[in-house]
Amino acid sequence: ATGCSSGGGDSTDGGDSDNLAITFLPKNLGNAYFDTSDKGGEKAIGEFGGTYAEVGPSEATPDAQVSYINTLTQQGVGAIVVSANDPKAIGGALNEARDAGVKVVTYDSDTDTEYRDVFINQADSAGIAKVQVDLIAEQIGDAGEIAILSASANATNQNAWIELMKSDIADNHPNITVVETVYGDDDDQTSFDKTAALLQTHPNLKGIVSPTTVGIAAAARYLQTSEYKGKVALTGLGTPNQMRDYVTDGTVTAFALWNPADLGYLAAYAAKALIEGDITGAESDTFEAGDLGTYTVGADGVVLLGDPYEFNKDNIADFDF
Amino acid sequence: MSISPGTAGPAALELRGVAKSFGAVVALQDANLTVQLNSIHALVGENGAGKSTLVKIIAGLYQRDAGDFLLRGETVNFKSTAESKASGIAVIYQEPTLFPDLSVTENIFMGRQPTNRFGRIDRKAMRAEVEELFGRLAVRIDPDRPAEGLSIADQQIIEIAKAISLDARVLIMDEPTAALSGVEVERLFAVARSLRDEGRALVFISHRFDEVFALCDMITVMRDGEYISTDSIEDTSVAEIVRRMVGRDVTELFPKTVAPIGDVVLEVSGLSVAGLFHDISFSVRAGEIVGLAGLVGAGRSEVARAVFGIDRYDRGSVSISGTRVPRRNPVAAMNLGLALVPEDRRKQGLVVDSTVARNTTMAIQRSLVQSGLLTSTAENAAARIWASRLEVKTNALDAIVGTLSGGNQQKVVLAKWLATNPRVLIIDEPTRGIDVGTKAEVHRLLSELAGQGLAILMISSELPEVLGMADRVLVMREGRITAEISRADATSETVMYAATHASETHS
Amino acid sequence: MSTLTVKPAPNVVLHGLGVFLRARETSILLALLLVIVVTTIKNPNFLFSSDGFRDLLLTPSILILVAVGQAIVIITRSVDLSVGSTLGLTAYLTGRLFLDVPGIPIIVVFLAGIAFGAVLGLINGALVAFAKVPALVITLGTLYAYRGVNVLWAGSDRINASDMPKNFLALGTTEYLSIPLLTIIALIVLIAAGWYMRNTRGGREFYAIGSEPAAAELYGLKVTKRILVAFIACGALTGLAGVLYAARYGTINSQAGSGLELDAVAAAVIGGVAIFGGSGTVWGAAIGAVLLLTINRALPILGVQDFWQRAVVGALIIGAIVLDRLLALRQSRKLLESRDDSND
Amino acid sequence: MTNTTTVTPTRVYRDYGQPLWRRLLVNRESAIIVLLAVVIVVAMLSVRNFDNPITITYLLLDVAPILLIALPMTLIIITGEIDLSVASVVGLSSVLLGTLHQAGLPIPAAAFIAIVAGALGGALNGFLVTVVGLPSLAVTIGTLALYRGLAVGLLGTTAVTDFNEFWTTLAKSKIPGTPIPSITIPFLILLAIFAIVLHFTPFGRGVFAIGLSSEAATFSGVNVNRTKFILFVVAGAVSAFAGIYYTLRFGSARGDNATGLELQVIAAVLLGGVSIFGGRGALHGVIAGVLLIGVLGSALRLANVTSDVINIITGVLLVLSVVSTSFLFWLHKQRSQPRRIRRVDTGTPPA
Ligand SMILES: Nc1ncnc2c1ncn2[C@@H]1O[C@H](COP(=O)(O)OP(=O)(O)OP(=O)(O)O)[C@@H](O)[C@H]1O
Ligand SMILES: Nc1ncnc2c1ncn2[C@@H]1O[C@H](COP(=O)(O)OP(=O)(O)OP(=O)(O)O)[C@@H](O)[C@H]1O
Ligand SMILES: [Mg+2]
Ligand SMILES: [Mg+2]
Repeated sequence: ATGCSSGGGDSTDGGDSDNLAITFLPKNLGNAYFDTSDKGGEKAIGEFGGTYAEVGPSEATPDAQVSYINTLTQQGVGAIVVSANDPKAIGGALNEARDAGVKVVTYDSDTDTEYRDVFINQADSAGIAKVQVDLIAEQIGDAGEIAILSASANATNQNAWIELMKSDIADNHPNITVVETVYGDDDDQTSFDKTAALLQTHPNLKGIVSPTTVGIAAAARYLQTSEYKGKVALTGLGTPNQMRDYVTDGTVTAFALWNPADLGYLAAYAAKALIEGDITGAESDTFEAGDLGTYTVGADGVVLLGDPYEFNKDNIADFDF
Repeated sequence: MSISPGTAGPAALELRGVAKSFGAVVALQDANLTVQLNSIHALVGENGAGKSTLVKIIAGLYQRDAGDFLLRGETVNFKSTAESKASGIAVIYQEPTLFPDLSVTENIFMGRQPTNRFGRIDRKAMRAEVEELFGRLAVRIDPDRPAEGLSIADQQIIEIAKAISLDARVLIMDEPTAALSGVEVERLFAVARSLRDEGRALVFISHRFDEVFALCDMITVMRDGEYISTDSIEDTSVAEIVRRMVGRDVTELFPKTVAPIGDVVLEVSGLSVAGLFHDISFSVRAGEIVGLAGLVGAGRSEVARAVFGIDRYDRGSVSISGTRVPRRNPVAAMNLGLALVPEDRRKQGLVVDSTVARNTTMAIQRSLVQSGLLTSTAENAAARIWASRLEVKTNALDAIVGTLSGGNQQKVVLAKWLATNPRVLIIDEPTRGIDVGTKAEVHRLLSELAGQGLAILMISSELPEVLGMADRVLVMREGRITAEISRADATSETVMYAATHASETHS
Repeated sequence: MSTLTVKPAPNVVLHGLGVFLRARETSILLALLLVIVVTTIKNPNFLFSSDGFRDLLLTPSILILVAVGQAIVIITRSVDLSVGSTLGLTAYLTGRLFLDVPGIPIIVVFLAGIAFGAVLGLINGALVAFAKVPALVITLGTLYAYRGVNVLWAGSDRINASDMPKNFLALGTTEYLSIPLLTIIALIVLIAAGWYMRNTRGGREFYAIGSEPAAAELYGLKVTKRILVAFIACGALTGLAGVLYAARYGTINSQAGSGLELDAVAAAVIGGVAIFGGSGTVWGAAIGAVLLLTINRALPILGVQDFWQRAVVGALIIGAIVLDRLLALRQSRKLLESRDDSND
Repeated sequence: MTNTTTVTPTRVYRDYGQPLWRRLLVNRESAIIVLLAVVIVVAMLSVRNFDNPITITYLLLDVAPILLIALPMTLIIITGEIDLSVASVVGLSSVLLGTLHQAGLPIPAAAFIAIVAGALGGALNGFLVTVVGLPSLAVTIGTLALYRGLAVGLLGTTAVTDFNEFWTTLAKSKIPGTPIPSITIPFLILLAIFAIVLHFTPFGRGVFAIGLSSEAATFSGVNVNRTKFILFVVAGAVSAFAGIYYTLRFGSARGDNATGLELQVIAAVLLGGVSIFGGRGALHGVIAGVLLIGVLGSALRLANVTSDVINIITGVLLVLSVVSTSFLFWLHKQRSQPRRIRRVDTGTPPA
């Protein structure tokens, strides 16, 4: 670790102490997943005595995020922790922020590497894709038609996972075919209606994978009261609180997720480390992340949180987020 | 309740000293009207005398600024038409006011449809009542058709049926016969008389004195918003009434000067539009004033609109000094020297919410552009010339035209078109709603313009105006030109005959 | 029947025309049937699976309620652009009631939602009727304001299915005789509104006001009151839709129902309600709503990528109003020409 | 005092009924400009970082599309029509720019095609409104869905983001030595054109006349349909230009770009004193209206007020701006015309 006053963040109002004002900018507000992750961030910032804030648009579009990034630049915050709605579109605004001395941490959904200092990866894409493919393969007996219910068509992380899932299936599960990918826009109603459409369009559908928390919950709600309950398998990425009912009543057997609170927590500590100059985002920099221990920055400034966790009937009662 | 008209006792309706202004326009100054039960009371006066305004005050549509309004001896202050209706007053307005999307039957019963126990409209009962009503009035209109597309005359008939079906104690009819033919008028009169004999009070407004004298018991004359006189119909004469209405000798109003008549300028031939008018052909020469007479709804304004290019036409042609005027292109018509002063001044002639300067220069804007820009300075300069030439009464050129008096508004319209230096002027109802003094001024102006070689086509529903001004009179009825009468032969009788009876000679 | 004076000739023509006009709703219905038939041929599950049949009825139910309200407002020559925000607020209110008043009876929640919607409608109506300003501007303003209040109230909170009682959520999917409850509610409302608009004085006055406001004033119709009633009805129906939205979707955030205003106006317009008032029926609006959402579901099955759905909807709206206009032009030309016939 | 024994032979016509200062100051436009100034001063004094020059940069970058589209929208609303499809045209032009660029076209060529497409979109609106004779409200609700659907349909799942650095930088660049973004230059040029056309040409006079009375305008030789058609085409083209700016500024061509922008534009135009009934309005008021909403948004965001309070304020301002006009009119009427009915004792009419 290097000295703590060498950081570039001598903002107008920071004086000589480091500016630990850290603002979370999720894809959109009113999203349970980000509510949880940002609470994790708040907890971390509370621990090290910074200033926590959360701002964000009501709809998950990159142009709306740009306005917020601009405002944060004007305010001269210490760091922005952002989940990108587009890998490129918000890049310019982020670079302007960095030019003004603001540190940029991406979490959950990354931008291109040149626009941020570090990316906190919830789980590496291959791992996320693999756990979902394994779950669905197990639930449908490794054969049959499946469909994917994703978030918005431009979501960086979802698209990456879907590509990896498809190649994993092609390589390792020859009897499974992905018949369609639909987009619920991380909107409950749209996801719900899209699930209904999927089931009708593909009468032989055996399973649905929804790599987004909004999508899987909406799909489960549809399945729960439909004739397909128990016949069409559903898995993907969800939060235990949203999925608890469906797992208990058998609509869903198992799903996966990392702990979003930990993700936010780690992102906040990474931001602190950047502000204080402990890390610059270069490979093999290391920093302390409170309860989570020590983390090392990997290639391209990526910090990996860990492997995703599998939730099922037996363990879901142990979680509350 | 006494049976003979004009007996003492509270009048059915009494207005005293009523005044009403619209901004700067004084519509009523000191209006009086006393109508007894059991009588038909005529209300006459020139255009703009304030008759319709008085009617609207009685109907509760306008609130009076001053004066007393008594119904059966008690003061009333209607805030809405619903209140007057509830007090037993039915009104036929001068302009038909129907709901175009609804059926004829619904129009007649709107707001008071017969209903059954559950509040459901009893369509059968409604239908039966309409048939009974139409039978009584001998109306031949499909009760189920929408009101949209009905002719003015049919609309008026529906208004009459509506008012009669109200079973009101007081029935007010504002020019109900203006669009009707002789048979329909007779039928209306029969119904009116029977209503009177049932003990009701009726007010009848009309510009046709034969009708007034045939139908009414009493007659009240108004002039310029003021009460002039009330007489029993037997005690007076047409000549006397006209003298009171106008306030001076009638012939003075039309200082017609004979101008030398030149070549044909406007030539219209075979103009037709399905449903509106057919095979209209006529010509107007330089220096000539051609009058176009006929009943309201004869289609005269439609012809003018088609000639000027506002509306399309199916067949025929229009040319000015031999050059064809393209269809549906008012700008081309203007460029060829055609000008149209339309009949509805407030809707068509003027942008009433705009200024005097803008309105005056509206048709000549293009010529006011200097180095690409049109400035208020240029507009004001041009407007000033024309305002003073026509002696428009306004204090500033940025006054909103809608605030001027009717006569001055008409002068602004005239100014707008004279500014284009036209060769043909079509002027539709040149003096409608204009006060007596201005009227004479407009007539003098028209004569003067004709004297300078302008060809003028004057559409007018006022017979004296046509007779006084025109060198030649064309008469239209039901969309056809039924007569062409020279100045020498033109009398009220010849023109009215052509306007009302020509269809018999046709078929 | 010696008093029968109606001329037979134009009557036949006009009667035929009348039937043709009434077919305005019929033609939309035919279009709907066509969509269903074609899609079902392509994929029988669209209609013949129990979910398929259920969704056919269930999906449009909420929009039907809003479209009926919107149709009433449009018929009176106004428009309510705030319905999406109103629905969002009432849906959120529904969730909050369950959260904040444990054990609250479901019927009370329904009444509260309807009443709240009615109040929001009243605000619109009062501004339009008393200030005599165009509904378009007012409801554009309240679209923003109501949504803002919703976001201020909800923040980034989200109401989840688990926050609401099971038996309430069940209302969103329950069926009687394989007809979903939501559809039954929508149908009852539709029948009631359709009956009212056609058969009562009040209903006809809506048409009269929309057809010619100046004439309505001359008639002494209570224009102000009617406009208020139209907006309150629209608000109340949207409020009911908001409660049902909560039951059906289970998750409510501050953005629930955004963009619904255009769908509702589109449904009415497709269903033959003239945008400047005076004509059209709530039936048409309801069929328009069903057509709109059924096409949305049918397109993917017909092999059209769902990205193109909105384009199809747009084309549909334009097609509907152009057709309407052509029919109206034809009618007025016929009426004009019939005058020539009767004159000669 | 009065020794002016006036024997004016002819009437004197003043150009204006009221002195210059009154005409300049007592109107809606001035009210909104004053309000804007007040908001700016208050924000300067009470919001931290608001006085930073970068505020102007971001503010203008943010409101540029609204400013641009507000120009033709003002003219359209003054004629009494409305165009709800502008934001969808923004989205469509964004997608066209993206796909064409991806297909190898240089940005200027792609932008040209996008603008032509926008003009064509406007032409369809204009055709349906003027030739077919449909109400613009219904037409543009339809094309709002249609153009957005085409945009989303064309690009599908993807966003085009690989634009040449030069163009994306240009879109965000500032006029050297100032905090003013370069986009202001084309905007000012367009503003000048629109202001001259609206306020200093026969065409502009026609626009106002149509809004006040389209019938009277027709009778005075204004080509109502042609005027409206031109305005819709221009609105399409300018919206497409705004779409190109939008795309390059955010470096991302997406089908859902600028969703809902139409309502913001209309709200700003109406706030700026343009009457929804048509016939009334001026561009300086509209510019002030756009900036007012922009400044409020910027200041509130800086003060960490949730963005959605801005919605409430926009909505309430909009309602107030129209209701206040009616209210003032009503007040004026109440004062100038006492309700009570004066009794006039004229002799009863002779019987
Ligand atoms: N709503 C109004 N606003 C302004 N001025 C009006 C209004 N209504 C009537 N006037 C004016 O009041 C005067 C009287 O009009 P009114 O319609 O009562 O005349 P009238 O006697 O019925 O004439 P006519 O025989 O032509 O029907 C006219 O100068 C007219 O222009
Ligand atoms: N609003 C309308 N709806 C239906 N028909 C109309 C309407 N206005 C006019 N008409 C019809 O058009 C024809 C011509 O009417 P118009 O009033 O222009 O005739 P006019 O001879 O100019 O009468 P006026 O003396 O009123 O100027 C008539 O048959 C009339 O019934
Ligand atoms: Mg009159
Ligand atoms: Mg006429």
